[in-house]
Parts: sequence; structure tokens; C-alpha cells
Amino acid sequence: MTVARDACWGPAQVHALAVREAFEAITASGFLVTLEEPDLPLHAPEGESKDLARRRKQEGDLSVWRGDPYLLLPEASQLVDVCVSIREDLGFSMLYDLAGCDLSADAANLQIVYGFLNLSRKQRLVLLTEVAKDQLHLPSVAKVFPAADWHEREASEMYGLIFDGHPDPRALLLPEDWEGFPLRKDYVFPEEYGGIPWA
Amino acid sequence: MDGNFISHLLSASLPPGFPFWGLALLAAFLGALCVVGFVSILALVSVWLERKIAGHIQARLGPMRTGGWHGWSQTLADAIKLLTKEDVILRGADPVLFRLAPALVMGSALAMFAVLPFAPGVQFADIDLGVYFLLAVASLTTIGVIMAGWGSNNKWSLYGAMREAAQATSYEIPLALSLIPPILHFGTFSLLSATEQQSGWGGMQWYIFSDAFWVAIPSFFLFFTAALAENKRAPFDLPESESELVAGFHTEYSGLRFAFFFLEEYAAMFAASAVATAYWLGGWNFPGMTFLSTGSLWLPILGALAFLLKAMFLVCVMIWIRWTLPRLRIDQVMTLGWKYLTPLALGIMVAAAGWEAWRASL
Amino acid sequence: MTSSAFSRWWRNLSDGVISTARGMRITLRTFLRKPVTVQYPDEKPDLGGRYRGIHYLEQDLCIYCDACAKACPVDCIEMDATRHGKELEWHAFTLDYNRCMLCELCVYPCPKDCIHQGEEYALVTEDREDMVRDLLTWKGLTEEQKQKVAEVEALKAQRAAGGGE
Amino acid sequence: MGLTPSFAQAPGSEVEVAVPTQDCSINMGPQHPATHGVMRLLLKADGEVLTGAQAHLGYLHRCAEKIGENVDWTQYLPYTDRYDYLSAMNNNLGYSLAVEKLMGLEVPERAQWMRVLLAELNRIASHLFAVGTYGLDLGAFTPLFYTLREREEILDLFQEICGARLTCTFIRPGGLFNDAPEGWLEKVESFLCRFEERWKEYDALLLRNKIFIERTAGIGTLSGNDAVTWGVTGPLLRASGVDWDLRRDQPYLVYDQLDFEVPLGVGRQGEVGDCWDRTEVRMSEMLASLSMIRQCLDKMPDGAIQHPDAGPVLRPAPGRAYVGVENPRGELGHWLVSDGTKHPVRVRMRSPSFCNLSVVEHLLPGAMLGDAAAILGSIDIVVGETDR
Repeated sequence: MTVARDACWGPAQVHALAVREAFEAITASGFLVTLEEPDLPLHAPEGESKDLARRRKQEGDLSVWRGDPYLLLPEASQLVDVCVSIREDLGFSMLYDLAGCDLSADAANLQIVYGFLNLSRKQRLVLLTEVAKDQLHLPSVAKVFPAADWHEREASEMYGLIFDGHPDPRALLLPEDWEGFPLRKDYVFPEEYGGIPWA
Repeated sequence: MDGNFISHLLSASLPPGFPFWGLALLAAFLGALCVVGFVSILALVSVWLERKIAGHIQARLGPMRTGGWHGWSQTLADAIKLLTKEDVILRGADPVLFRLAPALVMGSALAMFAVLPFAPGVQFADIDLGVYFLLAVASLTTIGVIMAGWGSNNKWSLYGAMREAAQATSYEIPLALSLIPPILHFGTFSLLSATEQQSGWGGMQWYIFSDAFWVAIPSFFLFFTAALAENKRAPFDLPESESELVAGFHTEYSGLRFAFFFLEEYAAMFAASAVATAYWLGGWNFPGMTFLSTGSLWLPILGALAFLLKAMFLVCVMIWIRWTLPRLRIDQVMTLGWKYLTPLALGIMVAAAGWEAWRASL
Repeated sequence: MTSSAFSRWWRNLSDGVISTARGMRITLRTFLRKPVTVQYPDEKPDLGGRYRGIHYLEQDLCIYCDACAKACPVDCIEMDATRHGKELEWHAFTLDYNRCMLCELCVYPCPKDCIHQGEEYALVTEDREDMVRDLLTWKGLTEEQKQKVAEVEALKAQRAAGGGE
Repeated sequence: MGLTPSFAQAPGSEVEVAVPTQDCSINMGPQHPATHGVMRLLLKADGEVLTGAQAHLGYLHRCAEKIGENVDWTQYLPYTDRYDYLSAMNNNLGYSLAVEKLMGLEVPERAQWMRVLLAELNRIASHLFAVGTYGLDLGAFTPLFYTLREREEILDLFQEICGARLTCTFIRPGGLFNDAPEGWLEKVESFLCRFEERWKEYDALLLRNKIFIERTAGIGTLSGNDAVTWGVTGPLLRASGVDWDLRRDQPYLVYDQLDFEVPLGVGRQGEVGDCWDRTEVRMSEMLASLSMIRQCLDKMPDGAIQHPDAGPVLRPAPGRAYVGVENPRGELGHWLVSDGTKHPVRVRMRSPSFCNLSVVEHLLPGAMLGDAAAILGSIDIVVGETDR
């Protein structure tokens, strides 16, 4: 950590440190998480990203990547307990974002990303968990972080996820009778909606 | 019938054998026609004024196109548009109440003009209890608004109607109480007589300039505020508050029926201003009127002009206030009415009574 | 009524009156100032040199490379031309303003700097079909081009004849 | 006492209600003047007092996130203009920074200063609109026209620099599309001088007005704790007394070289975190932005405005990056996933209005019907952003 000033897109070092600290704390309290750190530093040598892109296209894997470090929680069933621990023990009082992600139509899992913010220590923490596409159940954290309420509703209608224990699992942005889950990669655009054909 | 110049004119021009009841009927009909015409023109002018004043207050121009000079005929065009629009009555609405409400509202506004003393000899009827008549007729509007709100079968309209009911009944009290100081001062309920009593000092012995000015001025402000609330003008436009209730009691109205509500607002504004003019600002009296001989034709003309100018000035102030202030909330409107204006009006009434009694004892 | 309650009552009243008067002074001042709005069709606003209005095309520069169409996020540019050697016979260069969001992303990738956004902005029409605008100033081949093509053809024929010999 | 009475005659007090009453459900929206767009609130009301509220979103849902997966990295830029259409520059900035983070590019110095300048100008424009329409929600028409007057001047400046007034598409990954034209920075300077005078007018006309204070003070109070647990950001969070501003606490661009104040709600007229505080924080933020723009003008370096590596077609390295920027309405986060091709895999935006709006269902019960407009207006949503 010799860089004097953070890059113009914000403090990356604070973030990396925070994730490492959180990883140690959460592991110490007995949860199974893994620390995922990028293979590529944020300032990559010139041309490297193009090489990577080519390699990735040829090999078709998602193994090499750049970006923020995060924590991966392999067991989604532990989610609520981990969230309680993150809030109570680590002081991340705000859940600033919760989003699903479908990497490709062939992927077996859907990813769900949780972003936490510690206002007093000015840290961010990203937690990622995965659910199999044929199972789709995961616990709701809306009781721990009320902010998750609407985010979970949105993720559930967009990806078909089912958040067990959500207080109000109605559709939020889409009509109640919308078929399919639009943000999935295998989503097929409907020919019509309610008898109205797509122009 | 001595104040009614129409019956004067008629009795002069009709054959001598014409029956009295016919004369009265004809006079009433012509008078009503005059009132309707006058109110319509007045409302058109006031709406145009409101738009221009609002425009310039908001650093813009207001209507500029229709009719050439500063869009003078914009409201005329709007009136024609409203007249030719489809008259929609909702299937769920109460047809009787829905139809009756605009007529009642408009009728009450027009009736107010019957007792206003415009100029010497220009008054349709001088009633002994002129102010009582005005207050009574003005409160008919409330009933019309409640009918409109209930008959529309729309929840927003109903809210507007209920607000109007609460607000109008509350503000009647400070409104009536604030009229008591001038009534005590002039010792009459008749607007004509009150106006005539203010003609002294070369036409400048207005109530607010009289020896009782220290009760006259606060009572004038009270009356003005209560009249704003009574006429549903901002900051008391709760019954139609467009950012809360869409358009309140007239949400479902269109075309001519909507035009009636629109017209009524401006007619009532003018009527309230006219009462304030007659009681506080000297009515038709203007400085320099003593130079005119009593029989001169200029006296009614200039008198009417003075009266109209004073009343229109107050209307403009109402417009000015509307485009300055935010709206109160309904409970704050009630608080203001009951906890601020009513006690103040009572205090001023007592002060005025004491002052008049002391003056009478001299 | 305690004295503090009364003073609060009095303060509320005076605050209301004073702040209303202050507000009315501000509105009156603006009332007396000159309005800032302009009467639009009579007075045209100054759009500045970079205004992103309806596109225009410098057709003689265009090389039919499709860069603008590829850069368009909404795929609203369509072009059609036949190449006669170096010369282009233009059939269509349409921009669908039903979709276009005037983002200027088509302007930057152009290698010849031939597509621009002008100062015209009024897109009023009664028919949606009118929103699909053809940016071409001429269609087909100009006389000059025809001559050039003919020359090239002649040259080619000559060469072919020469080659045949 | 004030003009606000204690209307809460709780059931079980000595007044016995003999008439059985029924709560009235009112449908506020999707077309209602106070919902700032097409949003629907299902209100339950006992007379004038609200007993429940339920928000229905989605009337302006345009699948912005799905579109992101079907266009390439640069082509997504115009779509960012359109979710918070009142602060297009800030949205462009948030997206561009996230893409740059994925690419590992740092934009040239001048571009960074220009970006801050443009973002702060747009913040003023957005706050002007927010305060103006808030007056409109409370029945005061005129402040809106005054604030629009100044906002137009900012939009004119935008039009001069980028050619568009509202949907700028100007800050792009790698820098800016264009440098400022000749004399533009001087025009910004002269606007700032005019603006300071006008700011006082809104303050006296709207914020210090007794009726405005009565309508907003103590209404819709959101405590600091609640604000944090509900994920509220931006002026709302700061009005609740939580000292958090991304520009200062997680500085991006050159914000760490600027000296500015972060205004907080202190409950001067009512309670900390009420509607008045929110408006006041927005008003003070305009002045803070003003001083930031002044500093930008002073320190503006010369140089390039575009990174040489960022061509028209971008191919960021595979990865996952999040960048949050302080938008006028709160933290706008872009969560980008790339697989190294020219199309994004996932474009997720954490839109501030969406998170801020989620408290509305909890602020409304107990307030009055007239307060519904006041509370909703003070949250200052842009429906394009809540629905995306």
C-alpha cells in the first residue's frame, strides 16, 4: 500500500482492507466464507486487459477478473446469521444494495450480491452468495436490514428468487401477472402482454 | 324601491297605465340580466388579471397571444371553449345534486350583487339588513360546494367538500364578527347608508380614516383574511388544493358547470372586496367629489369608477397573496380560524363597542 | 392562558404576518422587474454552436463505413449504397427519429467527420412515418460521378481488352 | 402550540366514539400532481388522518438494467441520462467512473476538475428543481418559477458545452466528450454571482415563510437510526443528522482537494429529520456546491480531457466493480460485471430515489392527508429512477 492518493474512482485500499478484516472476523465467529480477491490489480499494466479478454473468450471461464474484493458465502442458509453478525459485530449498519446477477444462460447458479456500509469507519463490504437455478430459495434478510425489503422484492421478480420469510413478497416493479424473469439470461421476450402484441 | 335606478328608468319610459306588478317584474328581470352580464364581464377581467399578475409575479409574461394586446381576450376564448365542451356527468354521480350544485353556487354569488352600492343611485336593492343578506347568501355557496363534492361520487371531491364545510362554517364567525365594528360605527346594516355616511371631509371620511381607525384597520385585516378563507382563496384553498386533492370538489366537473364554479370564485372575490370597500374604504366616495353638484351625471359615473377601482385593488391583493403563500393544512386552517381570528375579532368587537359607547356619551 | 403560551400565540401571529409581508415584497419586486421569458416563435433562443438537433450529412465525404450505425445505441441509422469502384451510388441513409435520442454517439466515431447534428429541432409531424428522415442530399449517381464511373469502366474495359491481347 | 394542534385523540381517551366509522382507502396516483411522475400510493385514511400507505411502483419501468446487457459499454451512456433525468451529469459520472474502475483508467487532471464542476452545477440545478416543486406540493407556485429561472441558466450552460439541456451524455468513460468552449468558464463564474443573490430570495419567500414552516416542521420525521437501517442516503440522511457524504467520506475525483461543508439537519424549526430540515439541507447544499464550483474554477488545470486508451468501443477487463457517487438524491451506485467482451454482463444501479422512497410507507401513517404531499415531496424522488 504505497499509493499516496486513491484513484479518481474512490478509495479502493480502504475497501480492500475492510473486506480482509471482515473476513477474519466472520471466520472467527464460525461461519464459512471465502475471501475473493481480484487477480488483477486495479491499475493493470497497459494491454493486459486485452490479453485477458482474449484468454477469457477462448477459455470461456470467469476465473480471471479485476475489481473489488468480496466475501463469498457458499451456504445461503447461513445468510441471516452472517448478516446479523455483520451488523452487530462489525458495525456495518446500512445495507446499501442487494442485487441478483445471472452471469450466463449456462451458469448453474444465480448470484446475489449484498453491499454493506459502515458509516462510522467509512468502510464498505460486499458479500456474495449463490443459489442454484433449480432451487432458488434463500432466506430473507428484511428483518435484519429493513432496506432489503424492496430490493428483495425486485430481485425476486427479476430473477425468480424466493426469499423465505419476506414480509410482503408482492411484485414491485412488474405487473402482478408478468410471466418470466426478465433479468435472467435465458429470458425470452414475450410476444404479447395481456393480449396487446409487441409492436 | 328607491335605490333601484332600473325601476326609475322604466317608470319614466313606460306608458302611465302600466301595472305596478308588471313594472316590478320587468325591473327584476332587467336587473338580473344586468347583474349576470356585469358579473360575467367582471369575472373575465379578473381571470385575465389573475393570469397576468401571476405571470409577472413569476417572472414570465402570462397570456400574450389571444386578441392581440397582452392576450386580453384569452379568458373570452377560454369561456367559449368551456361553453362548447362536452358536459360529462359520471354514471356513478348523483344526477340531481351534480346538476344543482353549480347553479346554487352561481346563484348565491349573483345574489350578493343585488345589495352592493356601486354608485349613488346605482344599487339594485337597498335592504335594511343588507349585510345580513350578504352573509346569508354567501353561505349558500358552501352548500353548493358540499353538494358538488358529494354528488361527484369521488373521494377527492368528498374530501374537498368536507373541508369546505368545516372551513366555511368556521370562518363565518370571524367574518361576521369583524363586520360588527363598522356596523356599530355607522349604526346601520345597510351598505348604502354606511357608504353615504363616509362622504364627509370631501369624500375622504372613510371608516379607516375616521377617529375609530385603530379598530377599523385591524378589523379590516380580519375581514379580509376571513373573506379569503370564505372564498377558498390561497392560502386557504383547501377545498380544491390541487397538489393534495387533485382539484377537490370540482374534480369531476367539465364544461359549463365547471365554468360556473370558476366564475363564482371571482364573483365572490369581488363581492367580498366590495363589502370591504363599502364599509372600510368609503364605497363610491372619492376625494374631489364635493366639486360635483348633487344632480350631476358625473357623480354616479365617477363614483362607480372609484368603487370598482377600490374593489379591484382588493381583488388584486387577493391574487397577489395567492401567488406568494403556500397552503395551510386543514387543521391549521381550523386553528387559525378558531384560536387566532375568532378571539381577535371578539377583542376588536369589544374595543369597538367601548369606543362607540364612549363617543356616544360625549 | 399562561404568559408563555400567550407569547407563543403572539409570536406565531406576528411571524405569520411578517413573513407574509416579506414574501409579498419579494413577489412585488419580481412583478416590477422585466420578465425573463421570451415569446418563443417570435424570438428564437440562442442555441450555441454545439446544439444537438436533427442530423445533417455531408454526403460527398461519406464513405459508407457504417461506423455511425454501429455506434448508435438504438439502431436508428440505416444506410444503403452500391459501390462502383471508388464512387458510391446512394440509395438511402435514413435516421429514425422515433427512436433517436439525439445523444451524438454517432458523430464521434465517424472517420470522415461527415455526420453532424444541426440547430434544427422542431420534430413536429402528424405522421410517424415522417419521423424517419432521409439525410441524403441526392440519390443515385451525380453527373460527375457518372462520368467518373464511366471513365473507370472505360479504363477497365480498355485494360481488359489490353489484358486479353 | 403553534398552528399545529395535537389532533391525535387516541382511541381509548375519554371521548367515546358512538358512530362506527370506516377507513377510507384513497388511490393517490398514478396520475396525481403530488407524486412527481407516475407513481401510485394506496392510502388508508381515517378522516384526514392517514392510517396506512402502500406504494405501487413500476409505471415508469423501462428495463434499464436489461437494456444495459444488450448494448455496449459506451452505448449505455445515454440511458444513464434517463433514470434520474434531473441530474444527467451526475449519472453519467457515476457510470463512467464505474467503467473506468473496471478498465483501470484514470482520467486526466483537467477532466477530473471539469467533471466535478459539471456535477456540482447539475446538483444545484437538481436541488433548485427539488425545492421549487416542493413549494408547489405545498401550494406555493411562485418559488418554482424562481428556481426554474436559475435552473434554466444552468441548462443554458449545459447546452453550450454539450449541446443538450437535460440528457447531456457528456461525461463518458475516459473523460469528457469535449472541452469547454471559449469563455464558458467565465459564464459559469458570472452565473454564480447572480445565483447567490437569488438564493436569498427563495430562502425568504419559501423557507422562512411561517406557513411553510408550519407545514413542514415536525412533519415526516425520520430519525438517524431509521434512516440508516432503511438505506436512505443523500440529503435525507444528512437531514436526519447522520454525517455522511460520499464526496467527503469516500472521495472520488478531486473532491479530496476541495474544501466544503456538509450541511446537516439540526431541527431548527421542529425536530431533526423533518421535512423542513430536508429542504434546508438541500438549500445549504446549493451554497456548498457553489463554493466547490468556485474552487474548481480557481484550480482548473489545462490539459487533455480524454484518456487516450478510451476509444469509441470499450472492452473492460473481466471483473466486477462498484462505484458509488453522491448524486443530488443520494448515493448512486453502479455495479458492473464484465466478461471482457464489449457488452456488459450486468449493469446494476443502486438508485437513490428507490431506496429513499422505501421509507414512505413508514412515514405516512399518522400524518394527515395534506402531509402526504409534503412528505412525498420532501423525499424528492424522480420516478424515472425509482422504476429505472
